[in-house]
Amino acid sequence: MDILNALVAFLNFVFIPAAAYGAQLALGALGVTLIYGILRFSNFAHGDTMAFGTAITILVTWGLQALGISLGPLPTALLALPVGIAATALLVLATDRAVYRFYRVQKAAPIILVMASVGVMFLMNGLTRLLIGVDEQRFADGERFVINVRDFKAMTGLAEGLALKTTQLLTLVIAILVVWALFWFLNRTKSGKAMRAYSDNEDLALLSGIDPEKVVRLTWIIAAALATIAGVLYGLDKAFKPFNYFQILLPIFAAAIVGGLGNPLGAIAGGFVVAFSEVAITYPWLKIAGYLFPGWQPDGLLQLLGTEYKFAVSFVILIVVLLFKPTGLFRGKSV
Amino acid sequence: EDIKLGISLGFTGPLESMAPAMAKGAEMAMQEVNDSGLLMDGTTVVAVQGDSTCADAAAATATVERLITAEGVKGIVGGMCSGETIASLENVAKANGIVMISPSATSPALTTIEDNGLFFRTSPSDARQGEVMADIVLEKGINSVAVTYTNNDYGKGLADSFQAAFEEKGGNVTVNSAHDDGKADYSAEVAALAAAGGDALVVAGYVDQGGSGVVRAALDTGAFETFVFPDGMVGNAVVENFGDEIEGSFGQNPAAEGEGRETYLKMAEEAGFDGSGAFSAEAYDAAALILLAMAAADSSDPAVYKDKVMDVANEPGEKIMPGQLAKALEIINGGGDVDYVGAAAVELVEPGETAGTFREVSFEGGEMKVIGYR
Amino acid sequence: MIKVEDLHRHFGGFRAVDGASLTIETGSITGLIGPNGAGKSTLFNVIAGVLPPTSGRVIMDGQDITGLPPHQLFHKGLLRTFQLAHEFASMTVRENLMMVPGQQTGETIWNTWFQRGRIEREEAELRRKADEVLDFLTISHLTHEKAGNLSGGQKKLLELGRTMMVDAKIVFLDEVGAGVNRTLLGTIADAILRLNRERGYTFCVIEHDMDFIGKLCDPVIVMAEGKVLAKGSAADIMQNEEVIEAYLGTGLKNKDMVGA
Amino acid sequence: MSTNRQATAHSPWRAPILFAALALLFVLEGTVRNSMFSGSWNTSLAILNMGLISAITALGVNMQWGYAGLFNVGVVGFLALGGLAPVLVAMPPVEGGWSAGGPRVLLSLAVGLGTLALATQLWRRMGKGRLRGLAVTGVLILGFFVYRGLFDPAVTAIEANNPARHGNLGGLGMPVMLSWVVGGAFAAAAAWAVGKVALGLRSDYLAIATLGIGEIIVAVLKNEDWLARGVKNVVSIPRPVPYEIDLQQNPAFVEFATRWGFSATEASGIWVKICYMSLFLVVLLVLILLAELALKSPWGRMMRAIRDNETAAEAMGKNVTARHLQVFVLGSAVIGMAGAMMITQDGLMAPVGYNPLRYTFLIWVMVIVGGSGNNWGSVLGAVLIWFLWIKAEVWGPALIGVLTAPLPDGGLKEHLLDSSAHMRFIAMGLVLLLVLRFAPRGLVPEK
Amino acid sequence: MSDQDQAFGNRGNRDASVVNPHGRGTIDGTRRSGSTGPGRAGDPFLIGEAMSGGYGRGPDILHDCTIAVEKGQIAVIVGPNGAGKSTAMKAIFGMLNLRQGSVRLNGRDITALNPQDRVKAGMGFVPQVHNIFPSMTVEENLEMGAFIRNDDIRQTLEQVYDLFPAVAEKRRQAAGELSGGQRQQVAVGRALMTRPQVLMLDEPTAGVSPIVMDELFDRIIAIARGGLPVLMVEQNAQQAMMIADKAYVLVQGANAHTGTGKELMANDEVRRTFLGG
Ligand SMILES: Nc1ncnc2c1ncn2[C@@H]1O[C@H](COP(=O)(O)OP(=O)(O)OP(=O)(O)O)[C@@H](O)[C@H]1O
Ligand SMILES: Nc1ncnc2c1ncn2[C@@H]1O[C@H](COP(=O)(O)OP(=O)(O)OP(=O)(O)O)[C@@H](O)[C@H]1O
Ligand SMILES: [Mg+2]
Ligand SMILES: [Mg+2]
Repeated sequence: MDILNALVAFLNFVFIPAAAYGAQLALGALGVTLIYGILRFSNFAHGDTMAFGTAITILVTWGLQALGISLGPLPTALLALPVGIAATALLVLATDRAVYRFYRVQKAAPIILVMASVGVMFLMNGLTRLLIGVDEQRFADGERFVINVRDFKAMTGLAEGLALKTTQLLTLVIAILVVWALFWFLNRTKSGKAMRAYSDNEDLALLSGIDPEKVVRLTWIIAAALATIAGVLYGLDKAFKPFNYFQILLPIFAAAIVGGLGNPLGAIAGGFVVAFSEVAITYPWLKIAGYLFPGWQPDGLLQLLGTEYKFAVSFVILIVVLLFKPTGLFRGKSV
Repeated sequence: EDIKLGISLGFTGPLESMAPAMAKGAEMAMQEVNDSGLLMDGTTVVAVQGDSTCADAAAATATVERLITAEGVKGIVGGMCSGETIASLENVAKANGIVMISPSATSPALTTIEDNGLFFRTSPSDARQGEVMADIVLEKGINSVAVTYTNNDYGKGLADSFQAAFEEKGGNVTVNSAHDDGKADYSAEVAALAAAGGDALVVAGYVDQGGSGVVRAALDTGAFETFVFPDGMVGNAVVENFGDEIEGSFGQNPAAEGEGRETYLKMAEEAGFDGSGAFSAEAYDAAALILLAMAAADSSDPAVYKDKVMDVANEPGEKIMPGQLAKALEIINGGGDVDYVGAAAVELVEPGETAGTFREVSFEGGEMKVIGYR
Repeated sequence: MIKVEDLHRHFGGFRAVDGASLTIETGSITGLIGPNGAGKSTLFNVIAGVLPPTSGRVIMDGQDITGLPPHQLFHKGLLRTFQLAHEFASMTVRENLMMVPGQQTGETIWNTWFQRGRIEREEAELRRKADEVLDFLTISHLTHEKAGNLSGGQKKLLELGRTMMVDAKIVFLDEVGAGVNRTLLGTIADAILRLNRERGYTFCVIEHDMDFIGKLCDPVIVMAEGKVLAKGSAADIMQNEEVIEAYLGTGLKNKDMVGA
Repeated sequence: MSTNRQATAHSPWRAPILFAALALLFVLEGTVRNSMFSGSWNTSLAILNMGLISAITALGVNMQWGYAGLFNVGVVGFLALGGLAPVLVAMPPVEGGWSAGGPRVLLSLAVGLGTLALATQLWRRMGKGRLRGLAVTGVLILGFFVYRGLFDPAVTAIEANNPARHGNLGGLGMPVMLSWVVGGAFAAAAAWAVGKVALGLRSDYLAIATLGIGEIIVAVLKNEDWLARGVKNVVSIPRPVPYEIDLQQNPAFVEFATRWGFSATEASGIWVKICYMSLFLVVLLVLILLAELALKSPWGRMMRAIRDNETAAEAMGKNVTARHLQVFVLGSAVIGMAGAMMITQDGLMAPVGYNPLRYTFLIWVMVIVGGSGNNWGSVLGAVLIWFLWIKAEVWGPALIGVLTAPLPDGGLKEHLLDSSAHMRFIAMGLVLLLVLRFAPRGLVPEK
Repeated sequence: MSDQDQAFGNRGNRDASVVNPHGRGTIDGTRRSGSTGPGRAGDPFLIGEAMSGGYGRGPDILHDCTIAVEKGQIAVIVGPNGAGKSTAMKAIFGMLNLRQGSVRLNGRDITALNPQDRVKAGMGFVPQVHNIFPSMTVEENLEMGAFIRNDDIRQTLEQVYDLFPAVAEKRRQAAGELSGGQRQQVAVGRALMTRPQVLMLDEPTAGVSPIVMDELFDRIIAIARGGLPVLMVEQNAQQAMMIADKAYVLVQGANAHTGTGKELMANDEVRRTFLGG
């Protein structure tokens, strides 16, 4: 029995990738959930907002790289991030002004806002492509690994290697920081409470002297920041390609719903549930079983289901979880 | 007289990043012909683009319908993905008797489809490449591989034919599983591949799609160090993406001896685009074939020139490389025979698809090196 | 008619209903009063099948109905109104009434295609009945108004009207009086009395307006902190020291400042 | 409450005028040839036919959303499931496919379903406690292994049967129109299963369940080769209408065409499309008739009541969960039917094509733009949006051509012209936003 | 439960996954304030004079309706359901577009101000429905009442808790979980937190038990006598009339009777038709 190797294999192929992916989903879901919670609609344009923010950040990163500015072991993109956030914030504020505000004033049925966000999604989709094209772009630099497989093996002498990428670590750390900050902001600061109050009862918020437009602006700015951060981290870890940012919308929504829409903690939990169930259920346990029970030679891969069903699996798990825990992982704002 | 040629590719949708370089390739062939002024006494060719979306059969059909019935194109370079190609072929092209030459639809279904002699393709059949790839892998002394394929007819067909050939020749495929393009994350796929093990990973995907994603994740987790790349993966992008990380990996893509593809790459560079993108060369060939067939038939009527496509593509005749379209037209106008080889080694076999010669490449020192042809 | 046996309903650690036992006699108009948060609405919701009880039983006519869903209770003749009116806002007042009766032929989708004639006849009958009810409630001028446009009191009347579309056995009324003009409340009280006398409905009424309770109810049950505190005639209850202390109070303390 | 505000009476002419305008668009597309329109009846009718199929899909979604407020984000799955029907019903049987493992596959599926049924029964019947959990888990695990034990070899055998051309079970060789009903039944069955689990619980379960079922169905179609060849696609699905080639070779038809001043090729295309159009129109009109009959009767009143206020409807004796299940199943059946019709028209089953953007979101856009809750609105929205979606391919780049005309030649202009394909998205987005802006409750709002 | 049903009362989209069902407002929060003008000589502290107007583009609800309250006094509005009492309150608070008439506060004409700015100008309002933040705790609800204040609010908070001990017990609980009467208490508490210059209450005692109602009236009297004018709508007309310095009977959006509470109680016809006595 070789527990160490089994553990390392598990960490390397299941735990670390799933955790990083989960954090990426969580950051995306956080933005979706925030808009949902405060502006009361599901924003389908979020994926493309992420893409736009990332595209701007990439352009700035290239500029910085050309100037020879770098952050040492960390990716230069982190330096460009504030610019990306600012540009994205401007864009979403402009969108709000041009599109959503009208329906807010009209008090149109919320589904109209959802559909308007689909329209905005199409627009941003095209805009990003006009801006940076449809190709894959890479902009990661700095140290790629905190620890890589070869070094790890040399260091420990184990048969299995362990890799931890800078971007993975960065994603996890930032995700935790951002969630903490958002939580603190919403529950402890006056502006945060104003946002929650607005979300609960718009008229009464107004009657308490809260300026609704300010709340809306703040929400969009935070959402833009979340989207850009999520998009850039995802792009750093994988690669940037506008089309993928649309595709990631689906797991993001799944994560947000599972965690309980409108609940920041839920978004985090949802992200990890989706990520871990995708990786763990479809993981062939053959190798790990081989370490744990050296004598056993099964002929299959000990894989519960093929990876082609990974997304389906995560949905089934979600539904089962919800069936047995009907309030959701965290109580979301729903009927 | 102006002749219109349709280019129906997925400019939006899952393979949107491949489409522009393909369209550029096709247009380059037309430009070359126009510049020569030799096609049917100086007839010029105009390209009309249509967006087939790759994924949506209905939209593709509508696009091709427009190209044919409204724009009046005399032939079509396209479609891009097999499903969409079949739909537009069956419902529109056949009904209107228009020739379609697809640069990238590789489904075996297209081999057997009732096409009235209207459909051709310049990409090699999956079966042939699978065989070639199996040979190459075995010759490298690798007996056990894992296979991942992009979950469409191209990937699936290639992976299956490779597995069949490889196992027949004594190799062992530890796992043969799909990855979907455009997904957010490939950790699960790579974890499964790694668990199954193998000395190398065969990636039957697209370089600017999930294929790269899988390779990335496999490298990062140290799951595989050697990769085998078929045509969808061989391009400059793979070098740009992975540099010397894929040291020792190898692959193959269709190209004939005689530097057809090298020439093409150079021409593309001069025209300002990346000719090494997947199926860009094949698109150039598709357009060239249509035009040469027209010249040979001395007619732009598809019902007439469709019978000439095989003639100009195959022996006997003078071998035609990329950039030599003017020469080919001269020969044809002079009553001679040509054998179009082009950038992707076009050699059409019944019922109108390329048999394909492949060049073998390997990745060393962060560069792609051509090792040989087979 | 209704017997509640040692009913508990807890929210987390909080015992909203904490071992309440009571009976509602057939043919009575039973009042249910108690301080805010005493658990009256919660008790209602448990009886009406909206909330599942933590423990305890509800028995109707000797039959255990604990935890049955509301729509089944409806068919057993148990109806309820809501503390905040639950009208079907986008439907007309008449439609609000016509949708009430169960087992309509036209509510089966199959029949809407193949039983047009029968549906027509049933509809005519329903329309007649609805108009009758509207007359009874003196709101027939609102027949074609959208229910969402009614004022608060009119909505309450409509709620009451719905219970008259079918032969209810027992009707639970949750604060019909809150926010209703006192003159109109008189009309409602009359309507309730008539239903009770003429149609033999049993009522259970939650209300904070003691005039209303006094005029209508016998007996009156007082709840406090999830338990039954007292039961008796309205007059007795209003003299009960405990009830006065917990619920009724002794009137304005600052009377001297009034009109100063 | 102010959402009623814009419900102010609409002219009764509104719908007819809009439909006339839409018809005019198609006539223009068929007759006028300029940079906006193609001037080809073939194109025009092709767009119309797909628009009609979209209309039927939208009708199904509208039943679920407009009548009952059920949010189905798995439209793509039900469409795809419906699309399976033509393959299984109309394709000729595959030689050797059935004998290779057909019965075993069916048996294993029965075992799988039986296991689930047994597990649910156990869960219901047994008292709470650890024993119940153990028993149910045991049954599930055992069932899973028996199922896989039967299923895997059967599938391997079937897929090994001439994989390049077949490798699947094949169909029954029955008339393809029959598959439209079967497609509806498939989707209905799936909807019933989903609804049983997710309806009546917290409402966002339905969203996630439908999102999931959509993904699952498409994944199954992609990966279960024995069923419909997976990503290798099934082609040449029989048609219910004549083939153009046959018409072109039919002298009577050629003569007929020339009499009308069309070339045989053109006329054959038009004729085939008119045939399809008639079939689709009949289905659409029958569905609308049934839907309107139901909607304008006590059933419809009950549905509106439930949508208005579930709590009150429940208290008024309406079984909300059962009604929701009913409309959900009916709506899904209609969607499934549309899916089968679409595959019939395409003549091709290509599961890779089922992506949610096109088959879920776009359908939703159609329903909302048309006016949710209104059947005619859905039809109008569907045909219009589909028309625009197709025309955006041309209009988008045209737009950018106009916009960039004043720019000086150079890198920027070239870049923009090069990326003009993406104007398709921008144009679509603009159209959507404009419609929503000027008719937020839809073009033909619910009365 | 009820708050959500209300907000979504009229459409099928009750599905929480698409849209958050919490209260969408009815007020246009984007409206900008106009400028204020001078008041008129001899004005009461707050007066809505000759107001006419309705909701959106609908018909007029108010017809030449006048409501006023003096410093240190209590003014009560009564009338049948649907008479326009709440509408009049909203009109005074700027939540309605007035077609005619003006609103003046403390010697200034504030007709053009938007509701937010009226809050800042010192007006406090408890609406009839939707008057709490359901998912925020009781304490947070009260804090939101003090949103525009920058001073220490702890003392006021304690005062409110003293006034409503039942609510004090539940200060960490979400307000949406409270019983009907408890919510009402939170709502009034919220308005008191504002420390307004004038307090407007729409049926503050609906659904509260008699003992709490008495407490509440006591408190209102105390507040008024402390100099803070109170304008309220009441259906518990008899008690309300006892404490009213000025009472208005509204019928169909117009002033039908005006007088002191005692005068109106003495008027038989008024008592029978409107006060239910
Ligand atoms: N969902 C819930 N979660 C937690 N506590 C709750 C919930 N619903 C009610 N409660 C608590 O249960 C108690 C009883 O509430 P209930 O609504 O039954 O009171 P009530 O007697 O109807 O009062 P009122 O006369 O004010 O309407 C209250 O203290 C309330 O705070
Ligand atoms: N948001 C609104 N839009 C349109 N009409 C409204 C709106 N709110 C109220 N109304 C109408 O205005 C009239 C007056 O309503 P209001 O709420 O002012 O009555 P009220 O006197 O407060 O009645 P109650 O005692 O029942 O609260 C009613 O006819 C009502 O239907
Ligand atoms: Mg209550
Ligand atoms: Mg009112």
